[in-house]
Amino acid sequence: MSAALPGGRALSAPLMGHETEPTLFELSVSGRRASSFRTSSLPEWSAEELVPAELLAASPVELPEVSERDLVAHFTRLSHRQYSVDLGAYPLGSCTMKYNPKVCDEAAAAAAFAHVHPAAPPSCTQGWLELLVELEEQLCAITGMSAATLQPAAGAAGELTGLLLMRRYHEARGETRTRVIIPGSAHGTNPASVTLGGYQVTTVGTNERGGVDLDSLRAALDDDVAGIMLTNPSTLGLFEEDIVEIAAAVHEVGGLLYYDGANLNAILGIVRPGDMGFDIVHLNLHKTFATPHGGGGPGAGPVAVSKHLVQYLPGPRPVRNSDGTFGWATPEHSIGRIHSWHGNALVLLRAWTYLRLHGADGLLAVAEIAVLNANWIKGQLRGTYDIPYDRPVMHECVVSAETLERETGLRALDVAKRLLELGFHSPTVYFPLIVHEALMIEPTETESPQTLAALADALLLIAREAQEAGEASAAKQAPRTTPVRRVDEARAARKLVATYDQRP
Amino acid sequence: MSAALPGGRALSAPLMGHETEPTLFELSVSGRRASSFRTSSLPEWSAEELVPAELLAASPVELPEVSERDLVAHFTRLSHRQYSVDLGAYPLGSCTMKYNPKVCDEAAAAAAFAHVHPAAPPSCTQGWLELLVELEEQLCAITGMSAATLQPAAGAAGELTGLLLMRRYHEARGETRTRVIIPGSAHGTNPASVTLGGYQVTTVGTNERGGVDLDSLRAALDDDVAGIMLTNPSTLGLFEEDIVEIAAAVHEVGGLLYYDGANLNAILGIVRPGDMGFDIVHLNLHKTFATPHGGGGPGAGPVAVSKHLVQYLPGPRPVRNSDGTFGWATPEHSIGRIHSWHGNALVLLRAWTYLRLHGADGLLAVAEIAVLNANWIKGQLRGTYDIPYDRPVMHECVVSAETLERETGLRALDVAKRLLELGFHSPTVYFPLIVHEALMIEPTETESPQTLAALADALLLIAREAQEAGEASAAKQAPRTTPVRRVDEARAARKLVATYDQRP
Amino acid sequence: MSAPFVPHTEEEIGEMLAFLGLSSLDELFSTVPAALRLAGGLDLPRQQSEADVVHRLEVLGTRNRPVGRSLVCFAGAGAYDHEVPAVVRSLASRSEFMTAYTPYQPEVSQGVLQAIFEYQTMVARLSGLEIANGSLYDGAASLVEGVNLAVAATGNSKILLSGGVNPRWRAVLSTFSKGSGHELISVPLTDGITDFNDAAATDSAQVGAVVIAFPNFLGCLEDVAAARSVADRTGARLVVCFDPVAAGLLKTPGSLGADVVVGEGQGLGTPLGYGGPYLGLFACHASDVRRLPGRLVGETVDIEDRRAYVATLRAREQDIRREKASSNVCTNQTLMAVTAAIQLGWLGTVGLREVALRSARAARYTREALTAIDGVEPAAGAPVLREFAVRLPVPAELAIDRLVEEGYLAGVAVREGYEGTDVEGTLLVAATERRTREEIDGFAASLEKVVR
Amino acid sequence: MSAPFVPHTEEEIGEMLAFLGLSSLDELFSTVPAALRLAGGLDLPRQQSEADVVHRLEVLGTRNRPVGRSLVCFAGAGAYDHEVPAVVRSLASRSEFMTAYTPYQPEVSQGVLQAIFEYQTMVARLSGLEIANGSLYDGAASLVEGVNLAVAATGNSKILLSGGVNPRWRAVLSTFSKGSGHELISVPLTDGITDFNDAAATDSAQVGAVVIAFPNFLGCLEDVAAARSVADRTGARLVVCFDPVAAGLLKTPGSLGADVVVGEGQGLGTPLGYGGPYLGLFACHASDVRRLPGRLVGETVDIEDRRAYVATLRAREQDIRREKASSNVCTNQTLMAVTAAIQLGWLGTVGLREVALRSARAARYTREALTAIDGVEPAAGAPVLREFAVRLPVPAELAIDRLVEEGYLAGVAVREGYEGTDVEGTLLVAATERRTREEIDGFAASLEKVVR
Ligand SMILES: Cc1ncc(COP(=O)(O)O)c(C=O)c1O
Ligand SMILES: Cc1ncc(COP(=O)(O)O)c(C=O)c1O
Repeated sequence: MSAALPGGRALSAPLMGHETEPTLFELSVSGRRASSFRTSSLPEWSAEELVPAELLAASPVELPEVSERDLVAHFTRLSHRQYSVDLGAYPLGSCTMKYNPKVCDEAAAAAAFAHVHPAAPPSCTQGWLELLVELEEQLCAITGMSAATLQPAAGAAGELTGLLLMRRYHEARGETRTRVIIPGSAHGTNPASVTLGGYQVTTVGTNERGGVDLDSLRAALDDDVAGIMLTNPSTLGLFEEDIVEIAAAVHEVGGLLYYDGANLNAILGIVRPGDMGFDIVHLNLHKTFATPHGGGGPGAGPVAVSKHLVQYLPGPRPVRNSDGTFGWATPEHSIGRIHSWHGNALVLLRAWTYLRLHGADGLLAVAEIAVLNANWIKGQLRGTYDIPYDRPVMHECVVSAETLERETGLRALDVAKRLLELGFHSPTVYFPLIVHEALMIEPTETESPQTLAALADALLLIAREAQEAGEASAAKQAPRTTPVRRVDEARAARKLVATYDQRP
Repeated sequence: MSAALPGGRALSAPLMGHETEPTLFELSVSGRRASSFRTSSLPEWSAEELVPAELLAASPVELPEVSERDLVAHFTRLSHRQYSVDLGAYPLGSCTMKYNPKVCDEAAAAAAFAHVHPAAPPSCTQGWLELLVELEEQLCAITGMSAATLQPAAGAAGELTGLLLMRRYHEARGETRTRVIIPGSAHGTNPASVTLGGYQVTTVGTNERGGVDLDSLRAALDDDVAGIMLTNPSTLGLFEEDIVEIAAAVHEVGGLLYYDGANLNAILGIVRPGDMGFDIVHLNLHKTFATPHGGGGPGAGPVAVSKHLVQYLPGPRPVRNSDGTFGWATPEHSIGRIHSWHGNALVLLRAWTYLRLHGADGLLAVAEIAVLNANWIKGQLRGTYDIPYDRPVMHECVVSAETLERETGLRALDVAKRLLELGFHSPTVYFPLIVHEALMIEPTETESPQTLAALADALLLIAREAQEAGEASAAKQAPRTTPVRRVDEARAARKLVATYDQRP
Repeated sequence: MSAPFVPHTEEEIGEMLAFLGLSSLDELFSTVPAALRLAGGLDLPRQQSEADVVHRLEVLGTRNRPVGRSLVCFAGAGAYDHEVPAVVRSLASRSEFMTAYTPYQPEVSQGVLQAIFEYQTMVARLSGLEIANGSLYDGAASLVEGVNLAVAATGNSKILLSGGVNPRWRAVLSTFSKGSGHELISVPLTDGITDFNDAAATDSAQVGAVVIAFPNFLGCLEDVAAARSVADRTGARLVVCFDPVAAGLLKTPGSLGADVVVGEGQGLGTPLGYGGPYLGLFACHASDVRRLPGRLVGETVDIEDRRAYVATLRAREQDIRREKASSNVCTNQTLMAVTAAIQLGWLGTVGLREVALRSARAARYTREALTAIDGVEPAAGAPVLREFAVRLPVPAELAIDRLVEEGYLAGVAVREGYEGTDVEGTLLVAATERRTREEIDGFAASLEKVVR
Repeated sequence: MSAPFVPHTEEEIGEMLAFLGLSSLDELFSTVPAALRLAGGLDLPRQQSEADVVHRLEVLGTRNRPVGRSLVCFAGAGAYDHEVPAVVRSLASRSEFMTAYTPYQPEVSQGVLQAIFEYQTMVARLSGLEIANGSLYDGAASLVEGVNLAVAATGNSKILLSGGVNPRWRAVLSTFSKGSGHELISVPLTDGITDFNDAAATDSAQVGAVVIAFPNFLGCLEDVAAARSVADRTGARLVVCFDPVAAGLLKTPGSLGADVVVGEGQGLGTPLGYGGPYLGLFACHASDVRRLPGRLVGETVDIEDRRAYVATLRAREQDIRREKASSNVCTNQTLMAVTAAIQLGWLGTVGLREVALRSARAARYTREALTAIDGVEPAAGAPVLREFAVRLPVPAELAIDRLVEEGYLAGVAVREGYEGTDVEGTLLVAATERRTREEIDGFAASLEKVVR
């Protein structure tokens, strides 16, 4: 009983110091417990009476044994070692880290929704079903599509769903196509989904204005092309100016257009994917509609489709019955189920809440201000950072530290680390891949002009420091105020320790 | 629109740096808002139509104007600048900073309790009334008393209530007594309450074993004495060994014994104030029964009394009617109301929950382990710190840095500040007043042996550092890792700035 | 030994006892006289699991009728159904605020200290005075402390107490005056407004405080200037019980002449909670700061000259001043003060005004709807704001009970300690910004049924 | 322009536009072809206040029947009513965990990274394999990824899929196999247990995965060793769908021979939530780690040699490997993984065992009580754990509807995609540690009424 494993000491919380927080396993003391259960007078059959001897564990799986008090201290301290939107700006490009309204948390916690069993009969879930049907209708109104599935649990799941819809569409027409086109700037989930959808990726180039290279596209198009996946605005934050031509060209060869909705925030109420000519659209509710990202999920990636694809949607789908009640129905030619149940329902509820809070006017303002913010910050950085495709951006802007790197040694990574010290999460770095030393900045509409100005000032300061001090600049040492400093990523991969039990 | 007032930058959160967090006033931008209200089609009478001109404010009171996002960032960052039980050990003597079970938070947030109007008729509040009656019964069982009022909002309010009960008791017997006895080690609320109760304080001395000096007490006792206020165990953490003699002596002159229940944690299930001879007892539910301290409140300070005082209790009181329903009744000779409503009801509900979770067996264990922890840590510190009255303690121990101060210059305050760096909240310092350089350590039963060992090690380390380095020791510079370092308290009092508007 | 939140294993207990040279936990209590030891243990049930306790709470909860969609709230009398958004609950329940105590160590308490500093600033602005403290228990406690301050400052202990002050607060003041020895002199209302004419007879030299409420218990807007002149004449402090929400529309009590402003802050983000914990607001002139009860946070700097906050003028408080302290308060209602700061930050300048305005509109509409019913009369003619009294042709308690069945919490029967107005069948009705036209129309229709 | 969470004032917008040389917000969208611009705005209602939206949610909520005191839950089928204590909700909802994203910047993400590391350790232990990932969407998604891993590792794309695997998961696997081209070969159950006899005919050289569930969908305990030997014979990977709660009593799938373990983690602290968000568990051998789908956190050090955590082996993932990635998952279910780590910390070694044991007792008692009813028969004879199937003399859907009226969610009708057993009137019933004797007795009594 030495002081080796202090349970109640806050030395690892940044408030009091920067020591390592022990793992829960190190806080464990055999014989402690926090759990308790309902009292019941059921017969107390033994494990041996309930489980055949050959299947019964000889000894139980070892889990941490801690008091509720130590459990709380541990995870509260861990939370103090975690940056989040609620602490400050999080301009992580492509991720739309906007503020998540607190009312959505309460909505998702209400027993009337949170404690409904997914297999309960519709008589027990009319509220849920009505909400889901409404959400689907709203998503269709926003995207300009005819119907949607709410099952996909995230954007990538939506993509794969979309590709399977594409496949089914072509199959139904008796066609077997093998290729899907994506631009070089696409998010990694797009090509990965294409492969899982059973297609091959054909990459098309980017023109000097940052758009899809039409010649390259036309050269790639033939009747072996199942479709194209695009995000518009693109991952460069640019609106695809030639979208009408692209749509016409793809449709001409019988292909479908898939819209990666990760960047939908920029165009809410401005233009709808359906009107641009897209046939399939996924939405990232955790981005556009402010369902919190949860440290990496859960999200929700509903897929909306145009009329001719509705019959293929995954099922069962929540539907409004003719008598005004709500129920489930599976489309006749459904590709089948893609989630264990009905999708990430409590995430869907958050999005429903967000949409109600905003309405048509609120969503338009979201897009307008998101775009205003991105253009403003780009304008502030012009002249200091490179701007690869310098034309008006949508909700995010991609700048580059290429020149700075060449002249001062300052890399995008250094900028990111120094920004942490200056009180901000860093932008996305080294994405999209087609831009060197890329910094992808997405301020979102919920950050104030004052925050933007401070962020711009910080980015300009970092550049100035590098110009003045080169390799000796603060960024090269950064971050110095965080719970840990630069982390050895190479070692993590080389000597893999992925569980506490693998520690040397 | 400069970068003067960043809203979304987390530089003030200890995770990212130690800059000052701006006040909400500094984050304010005229014209911003977070609030919204229910839609209603009521006539939109103007302010002028509703309020006489001479009473209508010419301009509205200025409040911060911020977005919900900035409101969240501000208070989340403030929370990261605040130590708490949930982050680590908080051995603040006399305050019983034990772990507060999370289930109590949920209980107190449930709409079925939290949204009940205090003037709703009993037909709407049977659940509440039953709970309050049960709580009263349990508090009586624990203290050995006959009935209790739940109205007092904190310990001090309970004290004053008790003194008014004392007054009413003597008045009813046609007596006018003027003095109340308290020991020198008493908490400051005791003498202050005595004055507000219309009595004069007579202080009695402490004997060499840390108890009330019986001779001094006997000398002070006469029929002008209304009663005595004691906490047992005392603020020295010592059980008052002569309590039977004290009770007899006070009762002999017709006085009453008041029990300050701040230290009740030590004796749960071991001995009851009623059995020791006390007539009036207050409890600090925020201490003993783990209702969280809220940064300084709310608390709850119910007062339990012996049979002959029940008729004087404040009213109305929740009661069990003869038909099994519950209602309100005011004792015939009640001293009257002492709270706007029924007391801090949601705090009472937390205590009720805590008591149910513990039961008789759990409460006994609480006392046993609280006392074990205090004695253990005292044992560890013996030989390094002075121990003014070195005999077995109850739930807390008072040690002193007197010798260390003399030999090395290390003051209790330095110990406290260095302890912050080492990851702990500090003990209570300079109290009780009768011990020089006092450090009052109350580990509580919810801290593990490992935490205690780490705490003891830290205290020993601090002493060792002082012995080795004297004025150059780390403690003199401490704290260095906290959001601010030693704070200029003298200046705060000298140049009072108690509001943002008073800033120079 | 077993308790749900005690971490110690039997083995650890054994080791710790061994270190102390003891062989059982019982021996820890050797200093407790054997004769006093509780023989059979506490007469309480045994410990229960969290799940069991939650189950029981749910059952008890079904026996309450909270206000909400199925019991629309028109009750007030010091506790109001104002909008509290999720963001306020979310921030105020952060465990750093919940599980800290009084900020004795400022270096690790800047979060609570700064929040209180912001709260103090807001309360000072709302009251129109320079200084506000860090909270007291509730409105009644603030009133008691306000009167104590006035008496201490003037040396006079007679209190002219308006009949328009919340009767529960007056009752509390009366209870505590048994200890302090203050003499309370009731000043009656005439048509809802304090009538100081008779009070003129009081020996003015001995008056320490004049106390009125603005708006008063009946929702009426008092003539603060008249009270101020009584205070001026007698050399007393003017103590005004105010409502922080009404402050969204009204001139501040300070600007109208109050020396001390006290009030109930429940409406600023704290749930009805069956009456507590609430929030005692307290403000005074800077010249009275040394008599201020309770905690006060001040701005200062740390040794590196960074802005810092600290509990200041501690010498006023009981822990230092002991029997000479003007107040005994120690634990106060800090969490509610933090909550109020968050709620006021959420409201902002415009939002607070809107709450006051929308409440006043709802109240006026309700009053017109109710008094349009045959037999229902206004109980006072003075201008009212969020709350008003009506006289019913049936006992108020009866109407309340009947209306509960209809889904309305109709108001509060005016009875306890209320003087100066005929209280037979008087019902005090409040309407906040949360009340919609449909709800009010439904309420009026139901009341009509009940009085018919 | 007005949106509830946009902070910009009109004036600020004006200044920002001026900086950009623009005169209206509309001009920001000059790059959008005019012909595409949405003319009349979105066809949605206007924005509503928080209070209005909450009101509407409350109304919708009344149209749901959540499980609890008034609808006692005996439904399972992959979603279970297990105890979740307040402490788990409290910690998992801390906004630092909620409002962060994938930990791309490890220096400010140690909280989430360490929590995932602890989660990975726990899942690895429960599964009996060396490596677990940081979560996938749900049990079905994990199954799909497990099969993909097996196919990639073996180069064979035939899948022997037990009929005892959750029919919803099989359906999902079937949907995705349209893209991957895997051939699913159903292996039927005999008396509740997978019968591999006919599968022997399958061309063993092409089998990439043998998939069984342990316990299976009917609650039966499969013979994992038998499946292992089929896998050995065919050179396939053995993929076992496991239940992390049952793992409190059973031998780990890894110790029984599984190569890949997948499962649904909902029972570990996540509410029923109408089916999501849930938690896909995934574990494999260290030798397969380069094919592991999703995020993986590893321990390392920082430049000051302090222990640190980081997302590692990133080169597997879609953002780097793109079309060659074995999985497309990006956003996963991290918050549920953190929740599971907290819940498992709350349970501890003894607690998890107790949940499994108490559930098994409750299930056995329920099974005995139900099958004591005339006409109600067990649907399979194999040993069962927390869940079991019974055959009713009436259609299961009918019984479910009737029992809802009695206050019981009776179970799940076995129909969709369920093969190998006569499903007419088959009801799948689950009982967790939260079910009491009284509840079970009441349920049985009600069912007796219904089938009579
Ligand atoms: C452009 C783009 N497409 C697709 C995705 C994938 O979405 P998800 O992470 O929800 O699977 C992302 C997410 O980062 C993205 O930014
Ligand atoms: C010994 C003692 N008595 C009385 C009190 C006063 O209790 P409260 O702060 O609840 O008013 C305290 C609180 O610190 C105390 O420690």
